[in-house]
Amino acid sequence: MRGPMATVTEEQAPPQKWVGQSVKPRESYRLIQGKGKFLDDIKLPNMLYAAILRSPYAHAKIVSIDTSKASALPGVISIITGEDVEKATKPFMGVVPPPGDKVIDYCLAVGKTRYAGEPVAAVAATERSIAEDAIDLIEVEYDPLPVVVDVEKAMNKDSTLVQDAVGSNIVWHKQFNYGDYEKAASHADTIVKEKLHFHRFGAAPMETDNVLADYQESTGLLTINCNNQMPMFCLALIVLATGWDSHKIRIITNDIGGGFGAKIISYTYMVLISLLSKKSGRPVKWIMERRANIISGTHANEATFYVDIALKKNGTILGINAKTIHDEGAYLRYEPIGALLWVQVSSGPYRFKNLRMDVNSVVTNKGPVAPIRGYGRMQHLWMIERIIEIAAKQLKIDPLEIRMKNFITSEEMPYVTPSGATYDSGDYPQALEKALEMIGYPEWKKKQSEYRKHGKLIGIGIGTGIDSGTNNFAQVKLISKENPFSGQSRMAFARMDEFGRFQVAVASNPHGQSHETVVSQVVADELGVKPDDVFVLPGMDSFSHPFTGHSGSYASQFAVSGIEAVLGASRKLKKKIIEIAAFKLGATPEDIILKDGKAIVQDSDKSLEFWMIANMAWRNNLELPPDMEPGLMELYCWKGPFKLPDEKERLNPTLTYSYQTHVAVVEIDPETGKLQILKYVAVDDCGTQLNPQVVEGQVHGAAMNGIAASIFEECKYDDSGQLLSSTFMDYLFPTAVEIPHFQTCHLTSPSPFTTLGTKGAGEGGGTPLITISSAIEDALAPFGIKITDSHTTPERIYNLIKKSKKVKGN
Amino acid sequence: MNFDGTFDVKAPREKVWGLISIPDNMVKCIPDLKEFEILGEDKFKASIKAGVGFIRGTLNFTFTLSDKTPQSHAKLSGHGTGTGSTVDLETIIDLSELPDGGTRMIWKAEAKIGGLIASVGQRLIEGVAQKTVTKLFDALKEELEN
Amino acid sequence: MIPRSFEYYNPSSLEEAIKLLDSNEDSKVLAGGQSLIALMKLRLASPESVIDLNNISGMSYIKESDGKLLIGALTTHDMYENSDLVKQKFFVLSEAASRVADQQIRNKGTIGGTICHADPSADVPTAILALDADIVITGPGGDRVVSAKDFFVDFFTTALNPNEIVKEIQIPFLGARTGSAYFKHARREGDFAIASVAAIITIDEEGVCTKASISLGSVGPTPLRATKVENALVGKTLNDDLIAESSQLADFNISPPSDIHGSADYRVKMTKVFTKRVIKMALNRIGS
Amino acid sequence: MEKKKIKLTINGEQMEGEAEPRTLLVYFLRDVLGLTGTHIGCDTGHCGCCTIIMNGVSVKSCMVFAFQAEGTTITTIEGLAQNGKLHPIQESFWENHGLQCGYCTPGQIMSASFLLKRNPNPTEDEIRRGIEGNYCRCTGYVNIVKSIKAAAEKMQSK
Repeated sequence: MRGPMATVTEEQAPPQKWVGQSVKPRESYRLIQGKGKFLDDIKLPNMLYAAILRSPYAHAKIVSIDTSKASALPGVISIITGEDVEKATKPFMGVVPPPGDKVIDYCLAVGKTRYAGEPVAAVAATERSIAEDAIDLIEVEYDPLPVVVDVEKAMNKDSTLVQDAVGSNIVWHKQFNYGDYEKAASHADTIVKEKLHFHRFGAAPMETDNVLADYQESTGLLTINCNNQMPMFCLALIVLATGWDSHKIRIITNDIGGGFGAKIISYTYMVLISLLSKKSGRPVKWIMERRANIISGTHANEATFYVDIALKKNGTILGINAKTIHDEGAYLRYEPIGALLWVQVSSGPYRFKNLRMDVNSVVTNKGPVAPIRGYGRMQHLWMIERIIEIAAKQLKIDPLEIRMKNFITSEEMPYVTPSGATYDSGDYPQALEKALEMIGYPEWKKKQSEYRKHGKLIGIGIGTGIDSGTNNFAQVKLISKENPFSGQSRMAFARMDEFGRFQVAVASNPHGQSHETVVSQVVADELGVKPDDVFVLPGMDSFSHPFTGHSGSYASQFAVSGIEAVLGASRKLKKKIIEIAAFKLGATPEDIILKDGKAIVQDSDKSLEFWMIANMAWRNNLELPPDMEPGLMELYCWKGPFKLPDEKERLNPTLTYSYQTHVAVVEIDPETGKLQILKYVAVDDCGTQLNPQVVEGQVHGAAMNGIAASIFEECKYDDSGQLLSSTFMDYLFPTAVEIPHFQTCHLTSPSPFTTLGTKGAGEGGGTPLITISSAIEDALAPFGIKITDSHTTPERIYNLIKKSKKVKGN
Repeated sequence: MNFDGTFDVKAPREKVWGLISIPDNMVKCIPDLKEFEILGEDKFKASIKAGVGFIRGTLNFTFTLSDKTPQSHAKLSGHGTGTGSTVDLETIIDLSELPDGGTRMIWKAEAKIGGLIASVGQRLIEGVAQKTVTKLFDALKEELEN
Repeated sequence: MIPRSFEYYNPSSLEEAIKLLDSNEDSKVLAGGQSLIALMKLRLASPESVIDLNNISGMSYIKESDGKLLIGALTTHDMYENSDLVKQKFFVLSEAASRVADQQIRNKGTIGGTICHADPSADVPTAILALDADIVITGPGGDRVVSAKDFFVDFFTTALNPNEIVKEIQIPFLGARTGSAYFKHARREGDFAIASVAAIITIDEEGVCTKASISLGSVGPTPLRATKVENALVGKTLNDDLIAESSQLADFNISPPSDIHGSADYRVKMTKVFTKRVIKMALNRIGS
Repeated sequence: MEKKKIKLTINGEQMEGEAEPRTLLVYFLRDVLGLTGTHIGCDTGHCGCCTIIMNGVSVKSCMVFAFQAEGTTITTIEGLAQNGKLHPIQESFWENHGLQCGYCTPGQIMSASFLLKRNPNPTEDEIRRGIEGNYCRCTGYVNIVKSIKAAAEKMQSK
């Protein structure tokens, strides 16, 4: 262990009073009593319930849809099909340049269905059960088309086309060259090549995507209650597709039962249910059933990598050259951003300078993907860590040594990666040392070799993931310069009410991150009050919460963008409070501090209670400074300090770079292939922690998500495009029995780029997938087995062992 | 899913052909048949309550007989929907005479299943399909030999 | 997800229940409902009428009577899993029950329900078969008794006629020096088995195996007895080699299904592995 | 199918409402009686968000028909806090951050209450087994287990 970090931690310990404390989340108080307000808890007068008919075919022409029997069912109010949708809306916009811009994406299948589970028709009825009965009565005649589920087959010239208008299933291709890989390779002692596959899995938040749309013809007001996690960004997509009056759309979110990125693409359902409400003239509520949630594509990006790594004999990495093929499923939605997001973590935690990425974004007859926790980065980081370990074995170098040799060190921070990402701070070697110390690495290594003598397979796996957060939307300019978004922003207001109490709002659509609590801690410190004196508006209402086109919870950033916005508003408010107090108390603003609900003139007995200041501002304004605008409500919009890509296509795609280092010890039963996690350690560093307990919770969650994906959860399709894991019977969501205890430790490398030294966190960079793959490979080392897929089942491990030639130690 | 088999019946080819090539006769042998409707000489609708035990869903099939070579070859295609699922079936049947005057039927079937049944019924489909095929041929035998 | 409409009856006597079954086409008995209701919600099962037995008193009990353990059909998994009598004398049954899904399901699901559902991958039917249980069935003509090996006929199909109801499960007491065990190989604790084995081993004073009952789950349309393995053990002094060798015979007559959690081939191999392990577990429990 | 009146005792209170034979208990509680604290997270009886205590045992209310609840005694999450005071399990979940989005939480707490009634001093393994029927996507279960352990201690010291 090296000292500096520890001392850094001391020095940088935040001076404030409430920030840094594990204040009990105020949100929890309502949730533990079942008094949260989730979408399905809302009931409106005259409300209808919707159900959606989904395609049983992965690829088929829709010859005809007969809704007559369904319409005749008592209680059925309205039904819409692709024909209605085609008349009422345009396809949703995408971010790809031609010809990929010809991808057709509506809220219901128009003309043909492109994946099994695609919405084909929707019904609104007086009861849920009747809506479901009506679905059974809709008769659709399909003309099945050839199905393509294998992404590499989809790239063949003669492949069936998922998106005919594009003329190819490759909707986006681009080669990125950072540094000079060719040159690097020519200086290499070894080049290791491998094909790797990162599998498809879902997010499966406990609450599915739900919508309650209420259109009032009389006012033209469309209220969309939803649980989308970035609805104000999606509003643009909705308005562009429908042409509806943006100024008459009100979007509301309340408590949200988890999102993990999956709830970003629910805008297609927001349009669909709004259409039903417009057609029936009544509020319509739609609750997505779990099976639909699993099949209709809230999946993480599936990727295939052909990767070469160039190294020196001593393990120094010179460069990486990778062809990546992203299986986007049938529609792009947020894609191909996921195929690009590696630019945030292009060289991972390592120092190499030469990187060539040949990126292919390909459509298949599978459910669409979404920006799931770890989006785009986890695939890339897993690929880098895998190829490095595989290369290390080939070079007979210890996996620890090769990492230590290539890690970027804290002295090199801020560090600029080949693609221009500016890693703000961190100490990867220290995190790894810490994790190894916690797990008891030498002891396990000893046990491992003893156990192997008796055919017992123990593996110790290591992974470092970078949790880049607070994205710069300009990264989409790397896909197309025409894309009309860039930068990052957040807006908040802070208000002192007539009685000296505070209200704060920021449109963040939280879903488990305790934003209300954390904001109250930050504001309390700024204004010299207790968190309880600060009411943070729950949920989000676009008619009361200030928002920008970037608002929402995504890309690990609330601790940065949300907090910067709140700080900005509070500080403006503080300034005005002090000005009023100074005027009233005949002091200079510089002498005034805010403490315990008072404005106090330092070194004097003069002070003014907040309620008196508030009263002047709101009710007694003739006593205000003559030229001062009455009221105490300040709005602030934070703008991310970002740039557009430079001429070499380099840019800093996110503002902060948290990271996690995990170490796992696993045991594999050689007779069955069953894996058991014996010990799991997670070290994380997201700079200054606003609320350590909340951060730790995020670390736990990210750890579980990754473990779940690596050994339990897989979206497995058959050749005809049927998803074979479509309910919790087969989509193996792990329980408390499967998931081990996590031992965690937090390091603090404050970000130099944020006011409080905070960094975004929570996604975890897919670190557990890296760690478990590494652990399995280590356990199976006696058989000389390489792990080239991010998902393993007992049977696959069993088969790997059986197929392996070498049978040492067993 | 692909199935095939050979089965011999103690009945002359004319009789066998007469059964399998005429919808009116053929439908009698379809297991779990609820109702049927002849749409033409080579086309018929059949509503089948398919499944096992109490796990059953009604599938509405349209069957078409084609490639008919009297007394020797025929193709039966069926397309069924229901229970949020689809079944596409294609069966090829070849008849030949046996020395004992009986008939040998060599058949090949391909079934494609989609939707709910495909995605939640995995563990069962194959078994159920096998059973249905067996039932079908038992019924044919019954019809032909008595 | 909501089931299709159906008529609901909750008779207060078995006689009444049987009349209702007789007079209603396409009716289904509701015991714990933990499999039936899920299937009805998915609309993979849509009976026209549901006959709920839970209003009939006296169908939930665990008692001992002339050398037999008697369990009422509506006894929940949780009840017999935790019954001291079952734990002491029929550990394999308690162990199988403990592996059924999760606590809430075990609190509602019943022994009668699971055997009538006859899912070949379910835990309890496999144990019931190894225990040579008798199933007491009642119908219009009164009671009849069917042995477990004749009760499980096919996938989700039993020897029950449409107008019959399972009333009781009878299990003969096991001899002295008997050990029993159940184990399920599954991706998650509560999942349906990739392979599952129940074993009951009896030895004499000399340690010679006098009786071996071994049944296998998820290996075909019904749980199956591994008779070849049983025969290879009986009359022999059991040691690791003999057990390992005999377990190789577990693949006799089995035809497991394939799914994403395990191919047929893998299930066959796992059946052998766990036959070996479970026999050892049972053996080690003798006397304890 | 015509509706029938169902009478039962929920959280110590006599309640009644109308349901069809096919109405699942969870919809009856939520839509008819307005007890929306009990949630729905899946269609197949796996996730446990809808866990309640029915006649003394924990059950998944999405796997029971409302008609079967006639005359039963039920406790839902709304019934745990007594005259404004949180139940020790609720307190522990709050203090130990045993929840994030809170959607699965009512089910977790109801399962915990059944577990602790039966086993007042469970080991970590027993706790994990006890909530096996309750999925959580946010917490990785670590703080849920911690919360239940803390609750057990609280309840015993009382």
